[in-house]
Amino acid sequence: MLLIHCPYCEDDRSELEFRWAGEAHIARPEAISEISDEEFAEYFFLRNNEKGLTYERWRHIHGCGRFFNAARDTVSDRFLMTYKAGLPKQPVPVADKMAATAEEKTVETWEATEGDAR
Amino acid sequence: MRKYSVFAIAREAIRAHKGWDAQWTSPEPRSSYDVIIIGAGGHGLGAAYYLAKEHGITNIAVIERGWLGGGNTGRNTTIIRSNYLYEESMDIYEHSLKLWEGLSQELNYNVMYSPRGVMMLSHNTHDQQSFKRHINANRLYGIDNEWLTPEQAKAFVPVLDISKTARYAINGAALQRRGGTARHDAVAWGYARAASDRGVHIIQNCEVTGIRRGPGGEVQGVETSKGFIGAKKIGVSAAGHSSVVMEMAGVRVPLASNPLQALVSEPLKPIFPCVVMSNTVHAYISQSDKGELVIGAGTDQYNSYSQTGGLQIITHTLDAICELFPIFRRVKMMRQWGGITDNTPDRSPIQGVTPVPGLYVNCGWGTGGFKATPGSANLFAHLIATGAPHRLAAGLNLDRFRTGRLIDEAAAAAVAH
Amino acid sequence: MSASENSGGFRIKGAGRHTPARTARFTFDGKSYTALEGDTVASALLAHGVHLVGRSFKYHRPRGILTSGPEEPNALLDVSRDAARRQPNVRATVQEVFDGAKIASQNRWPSLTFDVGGFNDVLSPFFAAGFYYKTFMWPREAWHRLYEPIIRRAAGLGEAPKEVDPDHYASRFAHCDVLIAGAGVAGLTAALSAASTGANVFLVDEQPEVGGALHYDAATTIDGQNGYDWAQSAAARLKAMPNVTLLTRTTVFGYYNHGFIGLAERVTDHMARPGRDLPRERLWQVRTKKVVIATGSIERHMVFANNDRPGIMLASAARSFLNHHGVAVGRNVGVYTAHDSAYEAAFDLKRAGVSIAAIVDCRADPGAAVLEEARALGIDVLTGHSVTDTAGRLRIKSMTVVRNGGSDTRKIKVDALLMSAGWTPSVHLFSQSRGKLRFDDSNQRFLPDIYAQNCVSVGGCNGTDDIAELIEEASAAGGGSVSVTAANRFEWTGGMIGAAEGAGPDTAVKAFVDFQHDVTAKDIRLAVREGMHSIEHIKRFTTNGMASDQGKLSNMHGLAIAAEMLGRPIPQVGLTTFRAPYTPVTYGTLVAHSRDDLFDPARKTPMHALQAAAGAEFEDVGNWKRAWYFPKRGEDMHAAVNRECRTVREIGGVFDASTLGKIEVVGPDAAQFLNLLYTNAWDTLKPGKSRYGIMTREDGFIYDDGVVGRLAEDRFHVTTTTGGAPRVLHHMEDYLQTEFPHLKVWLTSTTEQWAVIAVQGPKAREIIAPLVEGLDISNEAFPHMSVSECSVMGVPARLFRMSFTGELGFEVNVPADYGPAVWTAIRDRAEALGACLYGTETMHVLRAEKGYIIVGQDTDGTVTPEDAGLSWAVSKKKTDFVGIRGLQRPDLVRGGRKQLVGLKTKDPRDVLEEGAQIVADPNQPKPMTMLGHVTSSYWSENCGRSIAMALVAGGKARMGETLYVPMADRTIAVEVSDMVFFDKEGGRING
Amino acid sequence: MADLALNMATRTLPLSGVHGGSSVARLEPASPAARLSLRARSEDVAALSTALGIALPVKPKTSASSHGRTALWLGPDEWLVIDEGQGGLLQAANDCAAPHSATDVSHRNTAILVSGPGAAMAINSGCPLDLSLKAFPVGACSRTLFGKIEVVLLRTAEDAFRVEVWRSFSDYAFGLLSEGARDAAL
Repeated sequence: MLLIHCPYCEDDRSELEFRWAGEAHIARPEAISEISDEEFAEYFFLRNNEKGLTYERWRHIHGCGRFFNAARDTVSDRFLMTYKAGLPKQPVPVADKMAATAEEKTVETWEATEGDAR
Repeated sequence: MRKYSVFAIAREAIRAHKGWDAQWTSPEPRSSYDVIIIGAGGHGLGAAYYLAKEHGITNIAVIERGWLGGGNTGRNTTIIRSNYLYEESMDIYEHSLKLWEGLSQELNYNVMYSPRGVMMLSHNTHDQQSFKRHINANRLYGIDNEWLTPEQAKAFVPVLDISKTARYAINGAALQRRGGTARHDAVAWGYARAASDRGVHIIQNCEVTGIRRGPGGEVQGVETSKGFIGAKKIGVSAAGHSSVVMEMAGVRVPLASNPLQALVSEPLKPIFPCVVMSNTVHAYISQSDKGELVIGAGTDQYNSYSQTGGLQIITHTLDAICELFPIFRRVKMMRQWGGITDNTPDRSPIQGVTPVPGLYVNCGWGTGGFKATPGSANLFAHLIATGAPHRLAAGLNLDRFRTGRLIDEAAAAAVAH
Repeated sequence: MSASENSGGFRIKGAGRHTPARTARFTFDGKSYTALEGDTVASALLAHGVHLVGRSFKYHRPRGILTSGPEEPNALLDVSRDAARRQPNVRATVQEVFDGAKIASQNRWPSLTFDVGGFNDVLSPFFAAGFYYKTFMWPREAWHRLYEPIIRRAAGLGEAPKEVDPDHYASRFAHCDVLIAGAGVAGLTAALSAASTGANVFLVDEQPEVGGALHYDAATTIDGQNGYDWAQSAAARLKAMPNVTLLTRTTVFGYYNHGFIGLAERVTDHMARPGRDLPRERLWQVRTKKVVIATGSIERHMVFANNDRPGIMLASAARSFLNHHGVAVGRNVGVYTAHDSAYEAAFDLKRAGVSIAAIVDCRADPGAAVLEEARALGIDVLTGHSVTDTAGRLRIKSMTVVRNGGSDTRKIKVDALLMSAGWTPSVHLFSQSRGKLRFDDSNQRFLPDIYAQNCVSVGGCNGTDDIAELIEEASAAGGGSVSVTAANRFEWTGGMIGAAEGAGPDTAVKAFVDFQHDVTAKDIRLAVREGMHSIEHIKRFTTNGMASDQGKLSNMHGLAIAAEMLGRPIPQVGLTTFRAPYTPVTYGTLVAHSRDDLFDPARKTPMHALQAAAGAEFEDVGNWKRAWYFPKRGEDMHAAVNRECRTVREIGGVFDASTLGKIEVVGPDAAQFLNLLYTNAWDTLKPGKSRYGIMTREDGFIYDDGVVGRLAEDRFHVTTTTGGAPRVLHHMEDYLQTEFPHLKVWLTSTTEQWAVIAVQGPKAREIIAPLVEGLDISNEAFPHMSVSECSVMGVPARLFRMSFTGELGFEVNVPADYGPAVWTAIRDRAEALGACLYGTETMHVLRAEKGYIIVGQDTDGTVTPEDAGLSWAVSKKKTDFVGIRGLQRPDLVRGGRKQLVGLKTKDPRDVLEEGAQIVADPNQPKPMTMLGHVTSSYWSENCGRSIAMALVAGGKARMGETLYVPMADRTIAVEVSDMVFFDKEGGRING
Repeated sequence: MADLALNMATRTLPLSGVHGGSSVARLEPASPAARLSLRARSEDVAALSTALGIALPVKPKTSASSHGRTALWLGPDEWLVIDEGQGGLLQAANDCAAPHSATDVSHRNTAILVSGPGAAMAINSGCPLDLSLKAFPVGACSRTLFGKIEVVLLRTAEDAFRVEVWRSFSDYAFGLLSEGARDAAL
């Protein structure tokens, strides 16, 4: 069960209060009725599904009700940051990114070989 | 390949089992192959086997990041059924079920396919309408699936609580008698042994790090932790990591990778005769040959490659199991684990050609991959060998997300498992 | 006879920590025994000389008690308090005896001493690892029909409970700064240290008392006291601190993401007569900032031939039985070891008056200090020797000893054999936290290396053996400081992993690695020979480590044997992942309160009780209970629904529509927002009017529908389907917050603010008119699709003129607490006029007679408004709404899509099955080409025939066409029609 | 038209007549109250505060009380205002010219009062919030989860909470609180 920092409540809360809401920073096309079928499929269906750093949306649905953005490592499930909706994609601090990558390597090796120890 | 039989066992029994061969070999990779399959799960190994057996292509490598059968093949709850709604789904799952029925003999490896029946519980009018829609479609398609009254369901599964006072009382059930379970590891091992016997190279502990493409965009081979390996054709069958591998070829696929958890109880004497699923309360359960109650839990809500999930997913599943089977409250959970499922927007798989010449993809099986193993492998082999999808898998193409011709089993029935 | 003699002939006077006078009676396999309070079932049985307690999984070999803790693989028993409170697979080494306990052995028939299944042992040459993959394949059906049932009956351990568990379970969420797993020396020290900083501390231990290894280790002194006594006084100090929660009999079963810890507390299983309010077990879900893992280490057995006979056990277990429980595990005890620690067991027993037959040490050079002490105590030590075999069917009688490299064997008589191959650090929780291990080559063990969460391992589980170092480490881990001084009597050395001499490599002996699953050293070698080179393959092929002890004893041995076979260093072969739970956890505990009424909330409308009193049958719709139909005496469902349907059309009916979702959309941009979320145009809707709206998702498929009333320029009353309410609100909030945040509009769920009473039928106006104030509800002043605020029975109300039946209709919304009173008044008026109450079934029939769709029944997430015949509700003028682009995709505009149409059976008495499939040619071979399916089908009393709606490929172009519905027993011919079966002109609605 | 006085609708409260709890956590249904779901942007908070006679809190997890009215911060643009005294709540909001949404939810919600030394522990039987006084002091409030339902929690005293719940969930809430209260007493 994750622990998520809600940028509106300014508090760490249990995942139970939240609902995941998909990849972040995918804007609905302005003139949506004019885009091509390919563009629509891209907008509606295609997601990065990153292994590693991902930007995603959550809603504090059983809390303040707000949607917000998060940067999370999908290998360790560690949150690097959360920030309010409407803000542009926030760069992850370099130190955190390094830490995340190190952690990713660690954990991935561990899981990849199901426990091959060093 | 030395044939497995009771006589072989008897012979080995008297000489301390020293005469068994390795079930598969672990060769060093050649510099190139006709076909490389990425991912040595049941689907990938099976595709290699059928390529060799049915299409005469034996210069094949199956490349695996970890150990063969260690992904979702070895982590699922082993349910087999084919009573899906849409033709596209019925085609592939029924093709698969037919292959399951003869797989042990085909591979000379007991995969323990056990048609003990898969029962889906109906709790309300909506369930009933949906199940009857399935049952009727299945019947006209030649697939067994029948409606049971609560009493008939109880006769089939004596531990079922059919009292009217239950929070979600049961108003009937759909039963596919040919559905059941199989031994998951044995499927991977059986295909690996049979493929290896036909000359297929299974290369474990070898991570693919890139897909090399030629001037015309066509595939040329894969970069791996063991160096570059050339290939004329590449089939991607890397459940859990399909997005990552496809990205190496610059192809985006509409997938979300989510943790899916499962658990087993301590071993018990036989108490549970078949597979029971309930979509209304979100649970499915069967009992393994060892006696463990095998329970599939839900999917965590977020994308993750961590193969772990939250405890709340487990507790919610057990709530439902104990609601359906209150006598199990004193049973104990012995082990829980997680896998990564690749889910498409319409919860149906993708198997087909890609924009990259020579690159074929088989992914997005979500929670349904195990039951599809032989069928998917068989049709994937056809796709790779001929360059065009088999009739039975034609609808599973990538283009459906552009046209909107989805195969939305989930929307149609909320039957996701 | 004194109490202590009563409690077993193997009690040692003066030994142990139990009070001789406090006894408890229990039965084992029907025979009655006396135990002391504080005994485990294991210690109580051993006190009476009972070693044989179970049969193994595969070969049904007689098995005894191997350990004294939760790692026990053999001694799994069936423990019951009464018929319903029966628990299979209980570890005898963990379960405390309580007065009246009924205990039975498992996996044997007809009896423990004579078990028919034991024949498997004779056949064992055939049952090598993985044998079942190689046979049982012929004939094809035989696996399922013949072989599998036999295997299943032989496998399994305990019998599942047969009755519903009458006990209850509790759960608590908690938060702390530091959670310490394990209350041995390290855990207690860490807790004292952490508590001194004022931090909130959870200290958790699975045993009934704190102390950990001090239970058996009687030789360590701490702060000048006996170690165990020090532990108890430390615990007392901690308990007295307000910032410390000390939980015993509590297992840290899982270490999950982000400092989330699962604990299972056993509350009553040790009590003879637990109070009724006590939960049997309690689930704790703790979120902690930091974890200190102080879980110690687990002793390993020696792997040699026939190492599984009853009477053979871990050396530390024998010490525990002696020093804590006061029980000698035999009268003439042998020791086989590769580690100094086992010597101390011999010393303790010898001093207690038990004869030590010999210490057999496979090492040439054991620690000098223990050798010295052994000599002083007059114990025979055979260094450089091995035990190669044992004898004794139901209990060990002798061990066969040989000098390493020699061939002369000798038999030494023993009635118990203690063994130790050294200690395995308990890294389970560390591993569950996703930390990474390293292999400590010099000590042949895996230790914590890279941490993935904020936790620290201390003591035995961190490979810290020296007690002074351990205390320093634990104190630092606690974050504060504490002064504890301690001393061991002996420094331990030694240890081995893998098979000892006498376990092979090329013999046929059974040297058990995994006791419960009967995995032997040769099974592991066979797996490697068969090409299983990954430890995960070996594990799965042999099932080593997959039994209910999850490999706590077997994993390291199995790994070492495989590594030796492969000729690769252990770290390259790997270690299987440790998964939660650490020990098995009862489902009931994980479920806790979520059972019966608390399994899932049953939502009831304000008028539920009144409808129940009126005899309503209810149906589940999502979480709601809705009145389904109102049978009068002697009526079945069919008759009741026919009567209700007729009455509504002839006179009137009253229906509880409260469950429909309601959302108040308020703000200057409200209409603009609804324009974007619904396919319809809303700016043209005038205040005081309402309109049927369709919501699509971006993909263009129907997502929800409902009537939307405009109360004011800036205020809309939106209704949704019953099941759709939460997701529609979430969907709206998503667009509002993410895509259209510039709009000034707010959404509030008002589903439960209003009780909604639908009054339908020719006399609807007459029924409600006397109750309505401040509003002219005549047809002229308040025509169809009007909405207004008014007063009903003196309370503020919202009145809708609307109809889901095709009749004159109103929906009366009153604040929910007034619902029952208004319902009662309306019902009384209705019944006086000859109208009736009706339920959801009648509602369904009446709407189908008019061809009104139900989203989720006639649509299924793949249906567009056009498909459903609702293209009139899709604005052609709007340049944007959610779904506008999705609707234009090639497959959504192609011809031949499935469209909603009416179906009339040729025989009007035939009622189609909902879900039945439709074909053009019923005589085609299977697989048939199906054109669509029946979505709704009813007997219509008002039409005097059956009616149905169906999604049919190209349906609108097929009007009048004959199609077929092939059922299992016959084929039904149907005619495609439009969907309006009753009052085609639609005049009644304006009555 | 019938006699209005005779015909005046009476209220039927959810949870009417129930009581329970344990020696350490008493449970009782709260009296009926007027409730407003109030939504507004930050620039309009001052005007609404004036109109309602209560300073709408702008800090997360806090509440404000004045003259029988309590305003609970539920989100950055959302308050639950409970009036147990003077009445006229909805009118006061409607009279305010600043853009906002005021929706009467008096009957949507009901409340259970939990009090006693075990009150927090009783609630923690199903609520994942940290209810220590440090993390959740007197006056703190939040929407959160309780078992399988959503609730709004308000700490009214060191050992007392108000649990606001939608009416159809009130039986469930009371049932789970009863179990939590029983366990908290052990």
